[in-house]
Amino acid sequence: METLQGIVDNYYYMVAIILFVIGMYTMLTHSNMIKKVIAMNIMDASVFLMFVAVGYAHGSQAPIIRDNVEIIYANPLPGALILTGIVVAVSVTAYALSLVVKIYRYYDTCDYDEICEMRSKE
Amino acid sequence: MIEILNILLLLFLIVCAVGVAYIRDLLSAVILFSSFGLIMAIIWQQLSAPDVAMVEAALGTGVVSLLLIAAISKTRRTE
Amino acid sequence: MEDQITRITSRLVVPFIQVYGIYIILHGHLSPGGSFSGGAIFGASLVLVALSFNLEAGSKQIPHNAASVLESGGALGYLITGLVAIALGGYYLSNKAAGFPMGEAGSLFSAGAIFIITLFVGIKVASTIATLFYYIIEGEK
Amino acid sequence: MGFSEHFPALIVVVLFFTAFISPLLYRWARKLAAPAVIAALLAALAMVVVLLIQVQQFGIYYYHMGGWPPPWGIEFKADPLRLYILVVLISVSLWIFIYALRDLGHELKTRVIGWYYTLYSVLVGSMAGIALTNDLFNLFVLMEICAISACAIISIKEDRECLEASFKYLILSAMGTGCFLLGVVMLYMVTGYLNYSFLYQALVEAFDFYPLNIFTAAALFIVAFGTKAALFPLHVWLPDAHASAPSPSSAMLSGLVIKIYAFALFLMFYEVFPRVVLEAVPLSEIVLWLAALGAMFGSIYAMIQTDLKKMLAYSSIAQIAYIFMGIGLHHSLALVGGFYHIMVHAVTKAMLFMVAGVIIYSTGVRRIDQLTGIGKVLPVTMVAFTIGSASMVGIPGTGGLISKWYLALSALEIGRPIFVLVILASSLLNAIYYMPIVINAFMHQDEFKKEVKPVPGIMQLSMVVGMVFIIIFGFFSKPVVTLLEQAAALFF
Amino acid sequence: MTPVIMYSCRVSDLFRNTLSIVTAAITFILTLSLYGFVVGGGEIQLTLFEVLPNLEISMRLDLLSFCLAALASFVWLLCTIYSVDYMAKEHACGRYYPVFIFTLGSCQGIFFAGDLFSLFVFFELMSLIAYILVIHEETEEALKAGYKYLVMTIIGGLALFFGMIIVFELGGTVSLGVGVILQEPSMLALLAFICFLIGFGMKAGMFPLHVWLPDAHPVAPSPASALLSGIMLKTGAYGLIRVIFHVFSPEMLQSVGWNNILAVLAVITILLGSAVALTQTDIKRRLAYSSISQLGYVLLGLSILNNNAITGAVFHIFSHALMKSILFLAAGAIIWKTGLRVIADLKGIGRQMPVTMGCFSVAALAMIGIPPLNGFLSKWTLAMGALDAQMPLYVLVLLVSSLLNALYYLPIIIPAFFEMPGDNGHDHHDHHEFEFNIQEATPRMLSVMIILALFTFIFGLTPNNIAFSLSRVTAEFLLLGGAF
Repeated sequence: METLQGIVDNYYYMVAIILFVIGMYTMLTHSNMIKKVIAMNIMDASVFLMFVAVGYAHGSQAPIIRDNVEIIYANPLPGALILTGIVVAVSVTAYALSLVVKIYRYYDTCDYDEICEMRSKE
Repeated sequence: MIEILNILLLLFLIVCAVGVAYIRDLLSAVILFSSFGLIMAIIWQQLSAPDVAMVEAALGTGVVSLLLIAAISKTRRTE
Repeated sequence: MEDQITRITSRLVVPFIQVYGIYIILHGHLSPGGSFSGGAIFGASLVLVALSFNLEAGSKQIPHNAASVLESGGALGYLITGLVAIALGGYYLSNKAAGFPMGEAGSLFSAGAIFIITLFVGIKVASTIATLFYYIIEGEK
Repeated sequence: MGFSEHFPALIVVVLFFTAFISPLLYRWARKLAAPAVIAALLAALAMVVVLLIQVQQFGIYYYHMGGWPPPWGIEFKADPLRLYILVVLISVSLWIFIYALRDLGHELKTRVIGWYYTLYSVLVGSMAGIALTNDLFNLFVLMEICAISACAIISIKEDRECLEASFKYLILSAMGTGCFLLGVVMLYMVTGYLNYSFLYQALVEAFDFYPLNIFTAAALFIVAFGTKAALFPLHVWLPDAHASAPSPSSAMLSGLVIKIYAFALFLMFYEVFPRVVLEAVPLSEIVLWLAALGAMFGSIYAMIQTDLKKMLAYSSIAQIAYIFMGIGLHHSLALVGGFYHIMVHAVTKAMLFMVAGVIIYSTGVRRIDQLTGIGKVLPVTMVAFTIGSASMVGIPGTGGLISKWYLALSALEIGRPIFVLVILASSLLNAIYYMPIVINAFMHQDEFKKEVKPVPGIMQLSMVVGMVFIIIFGFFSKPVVTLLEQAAALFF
Repeated sequence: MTPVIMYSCRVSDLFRNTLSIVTAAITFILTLSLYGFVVGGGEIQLTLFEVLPNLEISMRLDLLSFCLAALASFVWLLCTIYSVDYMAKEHACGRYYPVFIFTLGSCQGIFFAGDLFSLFVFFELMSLIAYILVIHEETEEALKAGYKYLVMTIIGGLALFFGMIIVFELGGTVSLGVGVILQEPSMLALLAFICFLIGFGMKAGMFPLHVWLPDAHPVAPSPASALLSGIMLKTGAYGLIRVIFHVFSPEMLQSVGWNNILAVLAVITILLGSAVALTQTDIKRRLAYSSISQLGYVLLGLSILNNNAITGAVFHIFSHALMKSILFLAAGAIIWKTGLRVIADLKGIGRQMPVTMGCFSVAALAMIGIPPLNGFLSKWTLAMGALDAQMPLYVLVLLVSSLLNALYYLPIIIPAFFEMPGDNGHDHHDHHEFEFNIQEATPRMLSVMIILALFTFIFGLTPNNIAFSLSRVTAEFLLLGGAF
C-alpha cells in the first residue's frame, strides 16, 4: 500500500520513467533510423520532465520578478538547465538527421538492419 | 481539478510515445511526436517553468519536427 | 509548394513572426523566453519563406555564406563578451561584478552583459536553424 | 595569482574561440587557419602548465563562472590530477594536429578541412571542459558537445562506413547521455545539488534516506560512461567508428576521447559518491570485472581481425580496460597505474593510428596480411609500429611496463592476484597479435609488392616524436609518477 | 663504470667486422681487469637511475657476476671472430653484427644487474634482440621457430614480471645482495618462486618449457647458436641462482622443500633431453637437445643446494659453455663447407676436416664425461654434491645421462673418422663432393675452435685451475648469503 501511495504521490516521476523506458526501447529495437532519432528525443524529453518536476514545489509560481514577493517560486535552476538540455538535444537531433539523409544517399535505405545486411554481403 | 488535468496530460504523453513506437508511417509518427512535444510544453507550463515550455514549443516541437519532415521528404516515408 | 495562398499568407505573416522572435530575444531577461526560443522562431520564419516560395528565394533571403559567417560570429560574440568581463576585472562571463552598466530592474536595458549575450546567441540560433534546414533539404553543401 | 586566476576558463574559451574563428579564417585567410589552431593549443598548454605549477604551490583552486559561487554557478576545479589529464590531452592533441595537417589533405576534401579544424578545436575544448568542470550538468552539456564533435570528425570523411559508424556511435552515445542525465536527476532529486563537492557531502546524509535513488544513479553512471568509454559489453560502436574514421580522427578518438570518459567515471567514483555508497554496493567490483573481461575479450577480438585499423581499435578496448581496472581496484597505486596508462596509451595508440595512417597514405594497404615486407620500404614507420606494440605488450623500457607494474602491484596489495593474471594474460594476447605484424614487416623474404609513395617529413617527424616519448615514459617516469602519487594521495 | 661502457658499445658501420671484434675484445679485457678487484672480495653496488620509487636500474659486481661475465665475453669474442668468416656468405650482415654486440651488451647487463628489475629489463632486452639472431636466415622454418621462441619469451617475461611484483609487494625491494628479501614462506612466495622458475626455466630450457629450444637453436646461424646454447641459456640459470640465493634463502627453500620442484624438473629435463637427442637426425637439433639435458645438470646442482653441488653447477656452466660452443661452431663449419646437416651424411668427414672434427670429438668426449676433460670434473663434483646430500639417485641419473650422451655423440664421431664416405653408397653425388670439394675450414674459424678445445683440456686436466677454484669460491660465497 505504501508503495502504491508512493507511486501516486510521485506520478510525474513514474511517467517520466515510463517514457524513458519507452524511448530507450524504441531507440534500441527499431531499425528505422528516423524512428531512432524520434525515440531519442522522447527519451531526452522524459528526463527533462523529471528534472522540471524535481524543481516544482506544490502550488509554486513561475520564477518571474513581480511586485508581490511573498509567493513561492519554483526552483529556477532546473528550468535553466533544461533549456540548455533541450538545445543540446535539438542539435544532436539535427546532426543525426543530416547523417540519416547522407546515409540514405549512399545506401538507399533508412533501415539499419538492411544496411548491416548490405555491408556483410560486401 | 488541475491534478486531474495533469494526469490526463501525462497519460496522453504516454499514449503518444507508444504511438510513435508503433506507427509505421513515419510522417504520422512525426506528427504524433510534435503533439507529444506540445503536451510536454503544457505540462511544463503547469509545473511553473514557462520559459522551458516556450523553448520546448519552439525548438523541441517546431524545429525538430521541421527537420524531421525535411529528412523524411529526402528519404522514405514508411518504415 | 508553389501555392498562391501560402505565398501571400507567409508574406503577411513572416514580418510579424520575425518581430516576435526579436522581441522574445530581447526580452529574454524580463519575461519567459530568451535567445534560444526567440532565435528558433526567427529561424523558423526563414524556413517558412523557403518553404512557401522556393529554395532559391529562401537562399536569397539568407545566403549560405552569410549564414555561416553569422553562425561563427554569434558564437564568437558570446565568447568575446565573456572575455570582456575578464578584461574589466571580473570572472569569465561575470556581469555586474565586471562593471557592465545595469539599468532599472524591469526595463529593457537592465541586464548588462546578458543583453549582449542573448543577442549574439539569438543570431547564432536563428542562422544555425536556417543552415541546418538547407543542409538537410538540399543535401549537397 | 593575478591574471592566471582566469586560466581554467580561458583554457576552454580559447579553444572554442579558435573553433569558431577558424572557418572564417579558412574562408578569408586560408593560410592562417591551421597556425591559429596550433597557437590556441599552445596557449592552452602554456596555461595548463602555469596552472599546474601554481596548484602545486598553492593548492587546489576553484574558478566560478560569471562570479556565481556554487551551488548555483558553474565551477571549474584545478587540481593536480585534472591538470595532469589536461597536459596529456592538450599536448597529445597538438601533436596529432600537426600530424593531421598533412594527412587530412589526403583523406578529406579540401572544402571541409576548415570545418575539421573547427570540430577538432571544439572536441579538444569540450574534453578540457569535461576534465575541468566540477558541476554535473555542465559535464552533461560538454559531453554532448564532445559526442557530437567526435561523431562529426568521423562522419566528415563522408564515405559509407564512416557515416554508418558515426550514426551508430551517435545513437549509443545519446543513450549514454540519456542515462547519465537520468542519473543526474536522481542525485539532484535527493540532494538538490549538482556541484561535485556539495554532492559529496550531501550524499553522505542522503544515503540514509534514499539509498535506492543513489544506487540507481551510480548504476546509470556506469552504463553511461561505460558506453562512452567502451567498457567491455558496451563497446560495440567502437571498432567501426575508430576503424573507419580518417586516421587523425582515429588517433584522437582512441587516444584521448575514450580516456576522458574513463576519467569522468573516475571523478564520479571518487569525488561525487562518498565511500559509504561505494562500500555498500559492489560498484567498483562490477567495473573491475567488466574491465577484466574487456581486457581479455578485446584482445581476443583483435586477434581475429584482418584490417589493421580494426585491430588497433579492438586493442583499444583491451587497453581502456586497464584504466578501468585502475579505477575499480580502489587503491592509490592502482590509480597511479591507471593514470599513467592514460598517458602511455594516449601516446602509443595515437602513434599506432598515425602509423596506420601513413601506411594507408603511402601504399593504400589496410589488410594485415598485405603488410609483409613493408618494413623494408617504410623503415621509420614500422620501427614506430614496433616500439608502439612493444609498449602495448609491456616490454621493459617502454611506458606500458610502468603502468602494468603499478596495476599489478596494487592488485597484489589488496590481495587479488587474479587480476595480475588477467593483466599478464592480456599482455600475452597483445603480443600474439602485434608481434607477427612486426615480424612479417621486417623479417620476411618476400618483397613488398605495392607501389609506395614517399612519406612527408612532418608525418615521419610526428612518429619519431611518439617513439621518443614512449621510450622516455619507460625510463624517466619518476616525475610523472611522483605527481600522480601526490594527486592520488588526496583521495585516500 | 665498466658495465656502462660495455653497454654502450653498440656500433655498426663499414669497419663493423673489426669493430665488433675490437668491441668484444675490449669488453673481455675490461671484464678481466676487474679480476683482481673481485678476488679481493670487492663488491660494487651502483645505481644508475631510479625508474620508479624503489625501482631502479642498478649495477652490481660480485664474484658470480664476474665469473659469468668473463666467460660470456670470452666466448663472445671467439664467436665474433668466427663469425667474420662464417657470415661472409650470409646476407644482412649490417644487421647481424650490431645485434650480436648488442646482445653481448644486454647479456653483460644481466650478469651485472644489481636488482631484479634491471635483471628483468636486460633479460627481456636480450631475449628480444636474440630473436633477430634466431630468425636471421628468414626462411619459413626460421620464422616459425622464431615465433615460437618469441611467444615463449614473452610468457617467460610475464611470469618473471609477476614474480618480481610479488617480491616487491612482499619485500618492498627488489635489490639483490642486500640479504634475503623473502624470509617467510607463504602462498604468494611459492607463487613467486614458481613464476621465477617458469621465467628463468623457460630460458634455460627446463623440461616443460623447452619446446622452443630445439626449434630455435638449429635455425640460427652457427655462431649465434653457439652463443644461444653456450651463454644465453646460462642467463636463465644465472637468474635462478640469484633468485635462490638472494631473494629466497637456501635454508628456507630446503625447509619447505620447494627445491624439490626444481630437482624433479631437472631430472626430467636431463633424461628427456638426452633421450630425445638420440632420435634426432639433424646435427644441430641433436646438439640443441643435448643443451637441454646439460642445463638440467646445472639446475640439478642448484636444487641440491650444497657446496659441492653448487660448485659443480657453476663449473658446469663454464664447461658447458666451452663445450657446446665448440660443438656448434664445428657443426657450423661443417655446414658452412658442405651444407650437410643430416648426421648420416657425415661419414668420413673427419678425414676431410680433421681439425674441425678433432675439436668436435674433444668437446663431445667432454660432454660424455671422459676423465681428463672438463665435463668429467663438473659431473664428478655434481655427483659428490649429490652424495653429500644423501641422494645417490641423482648420481644414477647422471650416469644414465652420460651413457645416453655417449650413445648419441659417439655415432657422430666414430663414423666421421673410421668410415669411408658413402659406405652404404646411398648417394653418388655426396661421394663426389666429399672427394673434391671438402677442405678444412678457414684458419680463423679453426683457431677459435682450437682455443676453446685447449681450454677444455686445461680445465679438465688441472683440477685446481682457475675456473674451478673460482666456482668453488663462488659457491662458498653464495652459501654464506652473499657476504664474505
